Amino acid sequence: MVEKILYTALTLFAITIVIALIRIIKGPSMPDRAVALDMIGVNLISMIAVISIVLKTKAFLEAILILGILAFISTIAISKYVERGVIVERKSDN
Amino acid sequence: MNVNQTIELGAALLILLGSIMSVISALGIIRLPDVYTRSHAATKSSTLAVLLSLTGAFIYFWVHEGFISVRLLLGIIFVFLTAPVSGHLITRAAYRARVKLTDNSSDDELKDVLFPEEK
Amino acid sequence: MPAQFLFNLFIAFLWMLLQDEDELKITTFFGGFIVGIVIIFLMHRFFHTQFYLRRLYSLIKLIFIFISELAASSLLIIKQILSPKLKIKPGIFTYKTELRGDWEITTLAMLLTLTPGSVVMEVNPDGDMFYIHAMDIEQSKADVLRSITKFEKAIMEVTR
Amino acid sequence: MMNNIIVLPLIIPIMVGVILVFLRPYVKTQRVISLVTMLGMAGISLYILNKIQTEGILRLDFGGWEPPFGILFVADSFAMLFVLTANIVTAICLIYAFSSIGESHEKMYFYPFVLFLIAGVNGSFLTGDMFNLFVCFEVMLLASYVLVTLGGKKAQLRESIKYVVINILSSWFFLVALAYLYGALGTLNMAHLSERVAEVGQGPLLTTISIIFLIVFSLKAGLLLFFWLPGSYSVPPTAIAALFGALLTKVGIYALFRTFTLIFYHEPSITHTLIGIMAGVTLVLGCIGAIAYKDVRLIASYNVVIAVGFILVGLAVATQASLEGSIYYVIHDMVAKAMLFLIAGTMIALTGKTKINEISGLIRNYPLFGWMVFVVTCSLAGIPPLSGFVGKVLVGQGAIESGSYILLALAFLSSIVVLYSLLRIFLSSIFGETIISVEDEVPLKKGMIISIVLLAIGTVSLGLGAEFISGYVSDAAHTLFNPSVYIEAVLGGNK
Amino acid sequence: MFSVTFAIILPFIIAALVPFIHRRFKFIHIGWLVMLVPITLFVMLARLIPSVASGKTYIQTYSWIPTLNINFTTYLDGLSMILGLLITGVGSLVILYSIYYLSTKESLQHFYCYLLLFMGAMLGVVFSDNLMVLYVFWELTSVSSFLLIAFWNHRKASRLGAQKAMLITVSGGIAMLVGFIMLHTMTGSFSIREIITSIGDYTDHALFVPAMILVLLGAFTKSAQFPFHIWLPDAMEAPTPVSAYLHSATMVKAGIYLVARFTPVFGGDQIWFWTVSGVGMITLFWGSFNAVRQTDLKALLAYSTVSQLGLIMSLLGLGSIALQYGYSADSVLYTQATFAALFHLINHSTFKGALFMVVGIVDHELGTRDIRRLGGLMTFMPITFTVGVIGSLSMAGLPLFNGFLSKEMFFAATVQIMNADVFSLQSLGIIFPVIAWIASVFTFVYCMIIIFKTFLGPVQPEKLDKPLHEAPMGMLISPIILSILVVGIFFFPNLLGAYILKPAMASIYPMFGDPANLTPSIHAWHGVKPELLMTIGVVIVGTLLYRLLKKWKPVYGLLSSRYTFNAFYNNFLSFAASKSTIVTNKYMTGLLRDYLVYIYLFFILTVGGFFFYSGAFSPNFSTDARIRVYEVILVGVMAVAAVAMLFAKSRMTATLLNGVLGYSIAIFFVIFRAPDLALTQLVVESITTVLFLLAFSHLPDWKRENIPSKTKITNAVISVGTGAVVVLVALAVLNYDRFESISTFFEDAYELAGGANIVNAILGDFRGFDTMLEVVVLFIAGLGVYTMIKLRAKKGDENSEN
Amino acid sequence: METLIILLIGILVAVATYLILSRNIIRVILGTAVLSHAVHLLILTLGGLKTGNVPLLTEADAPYTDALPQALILTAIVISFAVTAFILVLAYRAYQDIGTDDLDALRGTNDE
Amino acid sequence: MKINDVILRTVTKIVVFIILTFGVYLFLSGHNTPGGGFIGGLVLASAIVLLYLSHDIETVQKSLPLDFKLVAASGVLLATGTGIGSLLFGAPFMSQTFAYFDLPVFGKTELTTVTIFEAGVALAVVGVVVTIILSISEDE
Ligand code: NA
Ligand code: NA
Repeated sequence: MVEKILYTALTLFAITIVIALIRIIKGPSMPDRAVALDMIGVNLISMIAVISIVLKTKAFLEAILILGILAFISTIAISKYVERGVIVERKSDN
Repeated sequence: MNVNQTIELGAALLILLGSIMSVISALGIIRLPDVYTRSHAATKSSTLAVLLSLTGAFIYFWVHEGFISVRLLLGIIFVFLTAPVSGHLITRAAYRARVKLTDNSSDDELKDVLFPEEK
Repeated sequence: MPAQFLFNLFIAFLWMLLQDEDELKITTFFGGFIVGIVIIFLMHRFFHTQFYLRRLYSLIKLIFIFISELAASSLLIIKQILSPKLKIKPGIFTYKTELRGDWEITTLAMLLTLTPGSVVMEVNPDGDMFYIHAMDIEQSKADVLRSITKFEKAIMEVTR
Repeated sequence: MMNNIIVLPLIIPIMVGVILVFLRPYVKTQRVISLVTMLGMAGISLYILNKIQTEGILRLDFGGWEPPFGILFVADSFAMLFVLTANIVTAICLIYAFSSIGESHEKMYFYPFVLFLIAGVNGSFLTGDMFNLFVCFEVMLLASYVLVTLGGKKAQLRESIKYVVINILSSWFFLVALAYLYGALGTLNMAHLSERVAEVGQGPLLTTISIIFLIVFSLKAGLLLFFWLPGSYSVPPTAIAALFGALLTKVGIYALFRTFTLIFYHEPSITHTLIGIMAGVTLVLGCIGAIAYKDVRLIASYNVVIAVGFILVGLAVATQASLEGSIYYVIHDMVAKAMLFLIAGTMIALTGKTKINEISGLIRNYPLFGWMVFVVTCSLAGIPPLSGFVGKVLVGQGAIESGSYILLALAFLSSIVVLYSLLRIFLSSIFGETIISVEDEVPLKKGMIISIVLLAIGTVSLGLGAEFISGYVSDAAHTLFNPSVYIEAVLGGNK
Repeated sequence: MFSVTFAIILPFIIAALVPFIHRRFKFIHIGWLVMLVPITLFVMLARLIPSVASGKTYIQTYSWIPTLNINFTTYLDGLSMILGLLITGVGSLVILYSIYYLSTKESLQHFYCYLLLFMGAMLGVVFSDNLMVLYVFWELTSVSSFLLIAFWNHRKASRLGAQKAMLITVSGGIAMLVGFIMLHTMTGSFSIREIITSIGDYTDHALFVPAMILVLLGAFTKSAQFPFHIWLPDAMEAPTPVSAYLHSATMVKAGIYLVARFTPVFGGDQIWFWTVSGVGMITLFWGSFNAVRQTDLKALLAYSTVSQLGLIMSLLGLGSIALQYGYSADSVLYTQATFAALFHLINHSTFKGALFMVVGIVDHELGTRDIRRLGGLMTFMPITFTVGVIGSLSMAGLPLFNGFLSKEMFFAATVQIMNADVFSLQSLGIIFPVIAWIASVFTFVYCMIIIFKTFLGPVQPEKLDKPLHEAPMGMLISPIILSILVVGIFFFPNLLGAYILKPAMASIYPMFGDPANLTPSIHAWHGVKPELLMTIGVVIVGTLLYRLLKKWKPVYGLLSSRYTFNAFYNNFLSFAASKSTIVTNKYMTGLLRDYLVYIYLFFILTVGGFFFYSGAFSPNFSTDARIRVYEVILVGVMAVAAVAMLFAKSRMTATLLNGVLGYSIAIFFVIFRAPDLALTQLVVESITTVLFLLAFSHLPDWKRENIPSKTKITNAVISVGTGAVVVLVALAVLNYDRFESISTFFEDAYELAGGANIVNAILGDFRGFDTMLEVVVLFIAGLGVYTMIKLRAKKGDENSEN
Repeated sequence: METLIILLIGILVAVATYLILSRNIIRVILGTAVLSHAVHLLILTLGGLKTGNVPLLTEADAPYTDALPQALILTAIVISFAVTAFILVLAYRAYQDIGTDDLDALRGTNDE
Repeated sequence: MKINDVILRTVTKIVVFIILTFGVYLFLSGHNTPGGGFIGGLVLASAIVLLYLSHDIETVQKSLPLDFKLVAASGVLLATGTGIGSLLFGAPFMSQTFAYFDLPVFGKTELTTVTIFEAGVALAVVGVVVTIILSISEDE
């Protein structure tokens, strides 16, 4: 029962990713894609949590945190690139 | 069904709810008209979805293995800490990169400040 | 530097939690403290602001306010997304806050952004004017403004 | 087994290279240290080589983990001959660099990169683990990427993009082959691989996998797949080009020999025939290329290609004599190719021109240099008693023994083309009326000519003194020809 | 005690010292010192003549590369004695001559250095018993000849001549080397003596004939046999002493020597017989025929040398037939040809050496060797004239001169061969006397040309740059000595026969017993025999043809210069140069895509091709692990993301899609129970994305690629093909379940390495070495990026070296 | 599962190959990135998928999934990261100096 | 209107410390749980990357006045040095040892040379990643 629910949840998360992927492909703007990518990252976090339960392991809990960190960093980078064309600035540029 | 099993089921349902939230927010980023509204859906609903699924997992591990996962807690905190910043930065970038608001937007008080020349 | 000291404790605490041990051990805490010393030593130039333990309580209160706001307005968004026809009128409006200082402004902006229906798009260079994008400006602007006031008050309880 | 000394050819250059990073502003110190390091390594290599003659193949299990579980270095005569020659040649190229590379390069970690390069090269020769070979390749490749681009001239940037992309692709094929190999055989240790292949027979699948390895190493060796070579060897500064010309293809050649004598030697009618065809075509295309251009560096580059074809004839034929011949030839070629590239670079440095028809009569301005060109011409053409001769005889002998007459013909005809292509340089640029008046004469720097003369001495003494290395070479060929020797040395101790 | 080894080494030692001596003693002509070398050696060799004549041989061995059977073994016997005496004797005379010929303004140290080098090499060739050592010296003679021809290398003709000589002789040498290796493969020995004793067992060996042909190629190229003779006329760019020494008396005789030396090995074989005698005959004819048309005296002599070498070669071929029969009274008759060959070898060196020196004198004193500008020199240069006439008449084969004797023996041998009953000689044998006679007619004609066009007829001082005068005495000594020999040998031929030729015959027919039986007594008059009639015929017809030269000379015009071998050589080189550029440029396009296409195609063809051909593919999906819906969806996500990359309109989209791929892989790493991988993949992917964005700040966005649809289709086919091959092989590997992986060992990581994370234990301990190197890789990349950005080429040093 | 993953690998390889054959340097670099994704999956798949537990001894009991391929992939990931960083910089440096990101314009001179 | 990054910078201040702590944790605990020198190093590096993203080069450099090339070099030296270290004890190159100690404060603790090795790895990774990003960013 629990397992069935979990697999259903995984499938739903996967479907979310598919939809987000469609947005990435369609765009139309770069921020649209960035939003969708961020969304994929967040969904992957959920998936890892669920898979951890399914596999009965704690080995992937680090990955959850890491993914959170990295989705954040990627989003910042992409936003800055979209906004300024440069992602690491010099003081003079500021 | 003992208590633990019930709680586990509850955790699983929490996760299921999270996944449903997640699909809904995905629908949002398909249906909503512009990047700004989509980012609402993405940053909020999916944050909530993550919150639900991580909490579900946290409960599951706690009940099933008697294990309090700080990493999961930290994960939740982290998502909360960063998701709004991401949303803020993306929409700001979009606006500054001149991504149009949807046509049926009513007010735009930012336009005058950022792009006064486009009046 | 009390703030640094606090932060150091924070890291040590974090460290202890990360170990995922069955019981809380002072030794682990101490180990984390040493790790914290190293990190803070490396990063100390970053640390300009101060931090006070006694505001923890207000902080928790703030979190609760926030969560209830979040839950309430999430439903709203879901309703909007799932409604067969999208009937929303998005828009950008401004809000001038009374909060001052990086931490206060940031906290408010984050809370605003996290609650559905609003995203803080810009903060003016002076740091007192928010440009907020609302999902449906007619329906949610009032909600947003109500939330903002609540949040501002709660934040000030923590910081001042 | 504990022979820590055999890790030194890899670890010393790495550590010294890193230390030199700290000594960035002190160019003179960097020079001294890097040269001393290379000389020391040559000494160590010689010591190891001699030790092998008395104690047999040496092996070092890193971390003490016995094969096939850990990584290990295996030093047999075959590997050590490569190592020894590579280190000596590198030392000499360094001397050339001292007076040619320029301080801007020296301050941009030139010496560390060279040391990393040689570390990767040495590691590739010594490792007994297939995946570690990949890693050593990458050490060498990364260093070579940097060295090709070092200086950032347009041509360098242009050619290095091609060089890097092609090598990325070949590294990818390497990983694919490793994935298949591990999937099929479940191990990475070369000796263990050999044992397992022998156990079940080299069926069609394993042969297929071996062909992927063949492609990978051929790309590195410039066997048939040499398109990347002429471009990337003709753009970097001379000392680097010489190192490349002397060393880089040899690593691929080494890997080909190792793989197809130790592991995949059961289906020669497929693999070795393919190698033979590739070697033949390489010889032909190399020959055509060597006479196609007037740019000295291109001529030199295609000569590299020809040599690769020649050496691989020895593997295709795979008799003990031919293997021995290939080893002699490789040693010779490292020395002579380094010399050729140094000479080509020196010609360009002296005249500012790259084409042989624009250069003339250098012997009148630089007689010693001119004669060095003649020596390298004769040496590469295999004219005795210079070093190319012995290898040629033995490869020929092997080809005759196995009845590979087409390869025999191509291999020996290629010598004539080599002679012709280099004689063109000599007659057109060295002989003839001088184009440089005494006032315009650019002084030939001491370091340049010294290193060229040292290599000339090398090629002469390798030929005249062939007997001094013959013991090592025949031991090396013996190990190649009898894989059990290697396997016994690696796996024998713990069964 | 004389040491042959010493004889070989001495010239090399002195050659190495010459530059230093020259620097110290600028005031004397260094030739005087150098001359001591051949004189010393000649004297030393001469002292051994009696003992060698009595059948003694001298062997010495020093090891060089004993592991490979390559030892420095010197061997002095009758055959090598002849050549040794020629090398040192003519060498002495040539050096003496050169002292007057070359002024001290020339770079004498080079000249004498090369000359000594050559002398040592040549002695090495003839005294070596070991084939490899012989080969070493053989190539050294080519090298020193190259240097001597290119002595005046500022002249283009010198350089081209040198190149031609080097290419042809070295090529032949390489062929010969292969032949030697084949002999070694057959007999297991590099020693000529040993091979001779054991070759009988291998005459049916598959390598016997190839080895023979290859050795002959070496001999023919060196001895300028048709069609390889073309280098010799161009070699006349060398200073005349060199021509006299290398290109008539010694080096070109090395091929002859080789054939003689190998007669006991290959002789008696039909192919050997026909090849050697046939090529010799053609060369004889072709050389003489072409000599007639030459207007440059040196060129004329060059062709004449070609022709005479052909003569000797063909004689050796004829003589080899004796070995087919084995020793008998009849077969001894055939050995006469060989005897004649050796005899003519010596004679030719004397008269041709003299003639070259004469021509050199003319050239040196008058500044030209063009017979159209010369004439009537007899009165001004009486001594030169005398020597010239003696040489020419001897070459023409007229009595009173040694050429007559050997020429007669040559005719006799060609007639004799018709009696042989093997090798189809009953029917074909007739061609030998016919060609011999025709060639001799032409020989007679060009000898007359030398005499009449140079020394007789009208003087043409207006065509000369220098006044007419006799040469200095010093220059004349050498030719005079040679012409004395020409005459002397005619009168005392049997002295030569007994002391010099007899032991040489023993070398060539070692199994024929007492060489005295093979040594005929030489007589100028032996009755009216066919050979005498032939000689008379030559003189009559030759005189006639000389008289009518103007009438029939246009015949040469009929030979289109396009079809000469010279033209073939030149066309071949220019064809090679131009076509090779076209061919190479065709595939070396400089386009990365092309190179990658080659690689992919090679992969698809070899790996895919063999995979199918060998039937290695056997799909079996039964062992697959269970699959979940969400996994299928994720696979779909990755596939779609990947394909979408192809159609991405902007690089950012593509980069983000790559990010999707990277994150999805991480989730697969999770599904496949690889936590460390998942972590690493996530971080690396994100940092990579950051790097892409950083780099994008410096790069333009990509434009729509304007690629022809044909290219697109090719790319698509290659892509699908590569993917397919990877998939098919992977599926086969998946089903290949023969071995347990070694990795169960690592499951004891906690006991062995104190780590519970097996992957980490592998990375940090079991395979820590990989990790260490991987860090180095990373470090190099980081440092490399830094240098690439900070170190930039300054303007203007794009082409030159730093 | 393995078969499906291998098919996916095939698609990745095909896409990567197509990208690598492009004229634009960034497409080529992205192609190499996809290539490395593909081969990492390949190593893992052929090393045996899902045949055991997570290779952490603190976690569960044997059998563990094969840890060696994981270690190898880790090494490969880091190396491909290093190479990607290098070639990215190389690409933009070439663009800065030569002024093109079109590989067809990087032919070089074969003027003979 | 000038961009005001106050939100980003403020959050980064917290986040960076979390990441750094997590990075050190991953690095140290890698021997028994997922993590290790590489991942730890990469995570530490990403913390610094985050700093660069949210601040400007000069500010970060002022706070972290290190030559990251030399940091990387030290890392490589440390990693290779542990290998060399085993030579001094007569063990094969790259031999790692581990032992359990009862330390006064930490209790029963496993100390292993792998940790030193991995520290080298982590340092190198941090150094290299930052060097690369800085070099590109500083390029005009
Ligand atoms: Na398998
Ligand atoms: Na990657």
